[in-house]
Amino acid sequence: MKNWVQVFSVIDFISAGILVTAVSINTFKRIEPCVKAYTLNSWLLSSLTAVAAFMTGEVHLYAASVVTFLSKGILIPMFLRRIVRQIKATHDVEPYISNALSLTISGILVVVVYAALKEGIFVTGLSKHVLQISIAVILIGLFIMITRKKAIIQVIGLLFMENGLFLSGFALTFGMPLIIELGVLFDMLMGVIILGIFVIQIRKAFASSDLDKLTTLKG
Amino acid sequence: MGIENYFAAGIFFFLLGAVMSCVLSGKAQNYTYVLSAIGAVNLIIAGLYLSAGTLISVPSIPITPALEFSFQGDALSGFFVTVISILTLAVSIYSVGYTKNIGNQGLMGFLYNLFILSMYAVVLSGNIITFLISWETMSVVSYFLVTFDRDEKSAKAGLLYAVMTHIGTAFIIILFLALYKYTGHMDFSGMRAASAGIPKDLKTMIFIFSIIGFGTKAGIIPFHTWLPRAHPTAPSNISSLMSGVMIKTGIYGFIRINMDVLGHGPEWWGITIIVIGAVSSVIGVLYALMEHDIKKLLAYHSIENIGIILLGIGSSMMFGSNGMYTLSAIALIAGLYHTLNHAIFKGLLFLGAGSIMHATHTKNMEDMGGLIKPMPYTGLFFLIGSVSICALPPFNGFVSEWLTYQALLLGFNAPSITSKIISPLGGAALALTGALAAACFVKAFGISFLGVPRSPHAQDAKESSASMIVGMAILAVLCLMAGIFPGTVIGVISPSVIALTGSDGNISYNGLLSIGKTFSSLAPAAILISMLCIGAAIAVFIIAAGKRKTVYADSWDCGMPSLTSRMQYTATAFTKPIRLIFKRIYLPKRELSISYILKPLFVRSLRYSGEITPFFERYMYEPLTAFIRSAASKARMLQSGNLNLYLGYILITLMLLLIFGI
Amino acid sequence: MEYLQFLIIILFSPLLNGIIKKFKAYMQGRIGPGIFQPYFDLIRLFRKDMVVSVVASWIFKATPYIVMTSVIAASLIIPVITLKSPFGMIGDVIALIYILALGRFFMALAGLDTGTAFGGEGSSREMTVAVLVEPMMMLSIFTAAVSAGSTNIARIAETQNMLYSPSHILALAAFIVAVVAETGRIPVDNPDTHLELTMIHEGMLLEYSGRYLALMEWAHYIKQMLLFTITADIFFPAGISYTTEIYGLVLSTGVYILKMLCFAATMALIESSRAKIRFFQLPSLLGGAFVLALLSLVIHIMMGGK
Amino acid sequence: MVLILSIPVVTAVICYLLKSPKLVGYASLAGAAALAFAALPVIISAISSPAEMMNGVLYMDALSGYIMALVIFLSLASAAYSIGYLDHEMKVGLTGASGVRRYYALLHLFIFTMLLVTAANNLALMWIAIEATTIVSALLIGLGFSKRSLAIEAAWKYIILCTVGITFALLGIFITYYATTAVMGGQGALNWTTIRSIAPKLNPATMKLAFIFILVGYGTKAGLAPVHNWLPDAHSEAPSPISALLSGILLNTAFYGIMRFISITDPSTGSVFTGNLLILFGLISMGISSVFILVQVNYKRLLAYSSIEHMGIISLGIGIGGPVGVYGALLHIMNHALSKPLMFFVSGRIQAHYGSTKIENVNGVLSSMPLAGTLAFIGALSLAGTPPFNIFISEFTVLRAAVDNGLWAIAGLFLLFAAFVFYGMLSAFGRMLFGGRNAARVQGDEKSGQIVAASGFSLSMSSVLNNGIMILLASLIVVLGFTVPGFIDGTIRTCVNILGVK
Repeated sequence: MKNWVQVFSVIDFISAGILVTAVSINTFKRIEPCVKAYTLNSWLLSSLTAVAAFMTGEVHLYAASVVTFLSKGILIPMFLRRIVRQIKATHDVEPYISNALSLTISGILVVVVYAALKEGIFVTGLSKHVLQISIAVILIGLFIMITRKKAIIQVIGLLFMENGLFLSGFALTFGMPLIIELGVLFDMLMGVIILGIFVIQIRKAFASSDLDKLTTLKG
Repeated sequence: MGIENYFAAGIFFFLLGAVMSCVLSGKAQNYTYVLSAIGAVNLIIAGLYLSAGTLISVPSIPITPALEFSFQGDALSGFFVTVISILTLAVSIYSVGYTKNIGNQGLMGFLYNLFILSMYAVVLSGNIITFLISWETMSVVSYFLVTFDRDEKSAKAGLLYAVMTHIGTAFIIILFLALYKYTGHMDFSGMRAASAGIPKDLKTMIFIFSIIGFGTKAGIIPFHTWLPRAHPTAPSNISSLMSGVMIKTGIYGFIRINMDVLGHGPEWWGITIIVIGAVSSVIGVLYALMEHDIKKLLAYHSIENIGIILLGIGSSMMFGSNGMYTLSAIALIAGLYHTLNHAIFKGLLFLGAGSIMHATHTKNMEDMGGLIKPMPYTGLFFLIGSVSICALPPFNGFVSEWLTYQALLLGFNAPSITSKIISPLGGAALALTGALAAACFVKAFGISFLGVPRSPHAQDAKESSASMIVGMAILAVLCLMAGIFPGTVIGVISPSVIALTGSDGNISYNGLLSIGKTFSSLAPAAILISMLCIGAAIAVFIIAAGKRKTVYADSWDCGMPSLTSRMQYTATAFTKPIRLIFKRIYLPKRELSISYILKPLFVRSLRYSGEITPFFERYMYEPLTAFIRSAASKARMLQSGNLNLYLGYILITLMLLLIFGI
Repeated sequence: MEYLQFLIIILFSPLLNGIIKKFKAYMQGRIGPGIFQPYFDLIRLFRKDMVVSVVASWIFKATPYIVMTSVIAASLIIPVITLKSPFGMIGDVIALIYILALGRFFMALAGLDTGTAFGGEGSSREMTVAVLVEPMMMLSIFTAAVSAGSTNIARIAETQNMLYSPSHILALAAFIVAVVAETGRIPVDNPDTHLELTMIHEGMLLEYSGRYLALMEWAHYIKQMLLFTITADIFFPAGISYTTEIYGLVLSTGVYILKMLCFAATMALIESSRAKIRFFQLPSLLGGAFVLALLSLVIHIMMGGK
Repeated sequence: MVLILSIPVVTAVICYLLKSPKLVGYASLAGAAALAFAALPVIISAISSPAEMMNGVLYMDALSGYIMALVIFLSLASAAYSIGYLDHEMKVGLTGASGVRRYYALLHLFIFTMLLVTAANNLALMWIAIEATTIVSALLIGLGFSKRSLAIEAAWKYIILCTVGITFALLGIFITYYATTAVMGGQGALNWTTIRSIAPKLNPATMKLAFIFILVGYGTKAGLAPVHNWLPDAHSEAPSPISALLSGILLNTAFYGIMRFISITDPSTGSVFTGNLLILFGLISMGISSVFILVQVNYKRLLAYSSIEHMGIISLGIGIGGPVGVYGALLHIMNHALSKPLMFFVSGRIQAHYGSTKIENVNGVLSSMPLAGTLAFIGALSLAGTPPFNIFISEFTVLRAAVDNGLWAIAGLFLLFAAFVFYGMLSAFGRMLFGGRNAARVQGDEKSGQIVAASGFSLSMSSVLNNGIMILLASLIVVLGFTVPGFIDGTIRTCVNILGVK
C-alpha cells in the first residue's frame, strides 16, 4: 500500500534538503543563522531516519530518529545558543575567503564526491544519492572548519560533519545497532559540551574567540 | 692457565676497577687504576696467545632470537688486543698520579675502564650486531670522556665528534646489512665463507662505505675534522688512549671488512687507499705544523700516522689484488707495525703533554719554554717520543717507515702503470711527511722544553709525580725496544698477516731484518750498537785531547744587554717559512689593526693577527650544515600554529589518498 | 782493509773541503788558503776553551756528539772503494738518509736550546730546507733503486755501471741540487757568512765554541764528503771494486780520488758562478728539482725499465 | 575483566571525593597498583589463550594484552611520579587542592578509556573509547598548570583535530560494516573476531576505502605526519606525567586500532596496499619530525617531535611487514614506551628546577641535578637510537627488515633522518646538561630557593618514588638494550602471528 516511488523521492528530497542546509552555511555572515541551519539539518536528518524506519519497519531506526531529534535537534542547538550569548562574540563569521568562493569550492567538493564514489561500489537499498550527499556534507563541514576564524563556527562545522557521518552510516547500513548509535551519540554530545566549555575558556583567556589569536604554539 | 682464563681475569680486573672507582673515595680512588693495569697485563698475555693463532670463541648470548652477541678472536684481533693492552698498561699506571687533580674521579675511573672494555669488545666481536653495539658503546663512552670537563667548548667538540662518528656508523650499518643480505650470515666468519656470492658493484659500494664509515673513526682526510677538536679536550690519559688505540679500531674494521671478509678486490681499491693515505699524512702533518696548542698538534699527527698506516695497507691491498702475496704481506706487516708503533709513541707523547699541562696549566706552546730543566724526565721521554714519531733511527718509528718505504718501492713490480707510478709517489709523500714531522717536532720540543721560560707558569713548573713518570718510562723503553728488535714484533704480527695474505713476506730476521724480495736489509740493533761505540770513541778522543776549561755565560745578545724570553724564536715564527711556502694549502690570512691617538699621524698601537684557513671546515662542512639548518628553519613554516591550516592538511591528505590511494 | 774504508771519509773530509776552497780561490783569481787549512782550524778549535750559554741544557752539550756519531754511522754504511763493505748490510740508503736526519734534528734543537733569535732562525730555516730537499732526494734515489730493485747501496752500485738513460741524468741533476742544499752551499746557503740574514747552518752553530764547534765543523765536512761519495756510488759506480783483492782496491781508490776531485771542482764552479738566492726563492729552485726527479721516475717507468 | 575496567573508575571517583591532596596522590597510586595486580593474571592468560568476554564485546589476546600491560605499567609509573610532581606544583602555587583532585580523577578516567581501547573487540566500541581518550586527555591538558592560555590553545587544537580525524575513522568503520553486510547479508558484523574470520571474502575496493579513512582518522590520533600537528602543542603543554602517558602509550593505543584494522584489511586487499600506505606515512613522519628536531628550541616540543619520529618508525616497521619488520615495530612500541616517559619525567624535573622549557634557559643540569642529568643523557641517547640502549635494537631490526626486502632507499632515508635526530637530540641536551652550574633563571630568586628544595633530593616519600620510578625506567632501558627477555619475546611473536604475518 505504500507508494515506493513516492517514498524513494521523499528520501531523495530530504537528503537534498540536508545538502542544501549544509551548503547554505557558506553564505551566512553571522553566527545565528548557522545555528539555525544546523537545527534544520538535524531535523531533516531525524525525519529521514523516521521515513526509513516507516519504510523498513525497523524499530531501532525509530528510536534512532527520536534520539537524533532530541539530542541534535533540541539539546545541542540550545547549548550553542547559550554559548553564543555567553561569549558575546561580535556575531560575524569572519571567513578567510569570500562567501562566493567558498560556495563554489563546496560545490566542487560535491562534484568530486560524486565523481569519486563511482556507481557500483555501494548499492544501498534506498537511494543512489544519500551516500554521496552524506560524504559531501562531511567534507563541507570540514571545509567550513578550515575557512572560518571563529571557534564557535568550528564547532558547528564539526557538528555538520557528524550529521553527515550519521547520514552515511544510515545510507550504508540502515544505521548501526542501537547501542552503538547511542554510544556514539553520547560521545559526540560530550565532545560538543567540552568544546563549548573550551570556547568559553578561550573567550576568557584570549578576550576573543578568533582562532588566529591561537597561534602562540608553533614550530 | 689457558687463554680464556687470561681473558676472564683481565676483564674481571677492569670491571673491578670500574666498580671500585665508584665505591672507593679519596686517595684509594686513584689506586683503582692499578687494577686496570693488572687487567692490561693479563690481556697482553691473552692477546699474545691469540695473535699466535689460537682461536677462541665465546658461546653467544641471544639479544633477540634474530640477533645475538658473539665474541671470537683470531690472530688479527689478538694483535689489536695486544696493542690496546700495552698502551692501557702504561696509561693506567700514569693515571694513578694524573687523576689526582681532576674532578669527579669516580666517574672518571668508571668510564675509563668501560672505554677500554668497549675497545676490546670491538676488536673481539664476532658478528655485526656485536660489533655495532660495542662500536657505538665505545663512541658514547668516549663522547662522555671528551666532554668530561662539561664546559661549553668540550660540549661543542664532543657534539661534533659524536655526530660525525654516528654518521660514520650509519654507513657501517648499511654495509653490514648489505653483507648480511648477500651472504645470509651475520657473523664475520660466515660472511667470509660466503663472500664469493656478493655482486661486484655491491662490493664496490661496501668498499666505499667502509672508507667513509671506518675512515671517520680513524680520522682520515677529509673526515678528520672531529679529531683535532675532540682529542685535545679530553683528559690527557684519555686522549692518549683515543689517539693511540681508539682510532686504530677504525683501521681494524677496515682490514676486517676489505681484506678479511671481502678478500681481494680490484686493484684500484689499493691505489685509492694509497692516495688517501698519502693525502692524509701530508695534510695532517701540514696542519700539525701550524698548531701551537700542543695537544691539537699531536692530534693532527695522529691523522698523519693513520695516513702512513694506510700507505702500507693500501699497497698491501694493491699487491693482493694482483696476486703478489709476498709483497702484499710485506706491505701489511709495514702497516700493522706502524699501527703498534704509533700506539706506543703517540701514547707517550700525549702522556707527556698531559704532564706538561699538569705542570704549566697551559696547552699553548708560546707560554712554555725551558721546561727541560724543571722536568728532566718528562723532557727526556717527550724527546724520545718525538724522535720516534719523526722516524729517526734507532727508534721504532723508523723501522715501520722503512718497511713502508720498501713496500712502496716494490710497487714497481705491479703490472699496471698507475700503481707503478702511484707507489713511488707515495714514497715521496712519505719522505715529505717525515721531513715535515721532523720540523714539527723540532718546534714542539724546542719551543716548549728548550730556551728561556716564556711565562711564569713555565718558570715554576714542577716535575710530575712518580707514577706518571713510570707510565711514560714504560712507553719510552718500548719505543726503543720495538725499534731495535723488529724480529720480535714481526713475530707477533706475522700470524695475522699469514692469515690475511697467505704469506709471511719472506722477511727473515736473524738480528738482521732482510727482505728477500729486494736485497735490502736493516739491522737496527747493529746501528744502535755502532752508534754507541762511535759515541764512546768520540768521547775517548775528546778526553784524550786533554782537559779544557768551560766558561758559562749569557747567550750572544748582539751586544745589547739582557736577552728577554720575548726575543726568542716563537712557534709562529719558527713555522713561518713553511706557512709561506705552502700558502696555497694554508691560505693564511693576516690583518693589521691600528689604534690611533690622532688619526692618521699618531699611532697608539699596532696589532697583527694572522690565522690559516681551515680548508675542509670552511669549504666542506660549514656550507653543508648551513644549508641544512636554513632548510630546516624554512620547514618550520609547516607548523605555523594556525588551526585552520592543520585542518587543511587533514583534508588534503584525505583527498590525495582517495585520489591516488585507490 | 774493507772494514776501515769509512776512515777514508772521516780522515780526508777536511782535506776535501780545503780542496774545494782552493778551487774556488783559483776561480775567483785568489791564491786562497792551503788545502790543509781545515785541519789547522780543527786542531786550533780543539785546543781552545769553551764558552757555553747558561740557558743551554744537556741537549746543547750532547748534540755535537750525536751529530758526529750520526755522520760516522752513516759513513759506515756506504761503500767507498769497495762494495764488499761488511757494514753494508746493517742499513740501506734510506737508513743512511734518516741517520743523517737524526743529526740534523738535534742540530736544530741545539739551535733553539740557547734561546737566541739566531739559533731559532737557523733551525727554522734548516728544517724548512730539509722539508723541501728530502722528498726530491728520495725520489731521485728511488729512480736508481727501482732500476736496481733494491735500496741496498752496494746492490744499486752493482746493477748500474754507467749513466745509460735520460731518467738517470734527470735524477742526477735533482740529486746534485739536493747535495748542494744539504751541504749548505751557495746558492742555498753561504758557508762562509756570519751575516744573520743569510745564515742557515751557521746560525745553529752560533753559540758553539771550542771543541764542540770543532766536532760540528768536522761532522759537516764528513757529511759533505759522504754525500759526494753516495752520489758517486749511485750514479757513477764505475770503477769501484767489487772484491777486496788489493789490485782492485788500488784502482778503485784512484778512481775514487778522481771522482771526488771532479765533485770538488763542480761545487767550486757552482759556488763561484752563482749568487746566493733569497731564502724564499728556494722553493722554486728545489721545487724545480723535485719536478726533475719526478720526471726521471715517470720516464723510467714509462720506458718499462726493469 | 569488568573488575579491571571498574577499578580505575572507582579510583577516579575516590580521588575526586577525597579532600586532602596528599592522600589523593597515594590513593591514586594505590588504585593504579590494585589495577596492576588485578590485571596481571588476566593479561598472562590472555597472552597464552585469547578469550572473548561480555558476549564478544570485549576480547583479549596477546596483542591487546601487550598494549594493556604497557598501559598499566605506565599508569603506575605516572601515578607514582605525579605525587612528587604535584607536590611541587602546589608548592610554587601553580595549582590548588581542587586542581589536584580533578587531575587525579581525570587521570584515572584517562587510564580507563585506554584500557577500554585495548580490551574492545567491537570496532565501534573501540572507536568510542578512542574518542573518549581524546575528550578526557583534552581536559587533562586543559588543566595546564604552567600557563593557562597556552594550555587551552593546545587542548583546543588537540580536541578539534582529533575529533575531526576520528570522525573519518568512524566513516571507515561504517564502510567496513557495510562490507561485512555485503558478505553476511542482513546484519553486518562489528566484532573484530567475526570480521577477522570472514576477512578474505570482503570486497577489496570497499576495504581499501575503509582503510584509508581509518588510517587518516586514527593516524591523526597516533600522530603520524602530515596529520600530526596537534601533537607537539599538546605534549609540550600538558603536565609532564600526562605528556608521558600521551606519548608513551596513547599514541600506541591509536596505532593499535590501526593494527587491528590492518589484520582485517590485508586478507582482502593484500598486504601491499596497506604496507605502502604505512611506509609512506612512516617516512613522512620521520622526515618531518627529524627536520623539526634539528631546529627545536623547546625541549618538551623536541620530545614531542621525537614521539612523531618513533611512531613513524613503528608504522614503517609494520608497513615493511614480514615477521622481522612487525617484530621490530612491536618491540619498538615497548622501547619507545619506556624511553619517552623517562624523558618527560626528567624534563618535568628540569622544568621545575629552571622554570622554563626553553633550551637556552637551561644549562649545567649535570652539575645542578646529577641524577636527573644522568638519566636524561641515558634517555636522550636511547631516543637517538644509540647502542647499548633498547631503541637501537628495535630500530636495527626494522632496518634489517627493510634491507631484507631490498628497500635500500628506505633504509638510506631512515639512517639519514636518524642522523638528523641524533644531531638534534645531542646538541639540545648537550647544551642543557653540560655547562656551569647556575640556579633557576626565569623564576624569581625568592621562589627559586624553594624550587630547588622541591626538586632536590629531600628524602621525602614523594621524591623517593619520583626518583625510584625514573631509575627503574632507565635501568629497563639499559637492560633491554642488551637482551629481550624470553616472555616478552614470546608475547611479541604471538602478536606477530595475530597480525596475520606469515
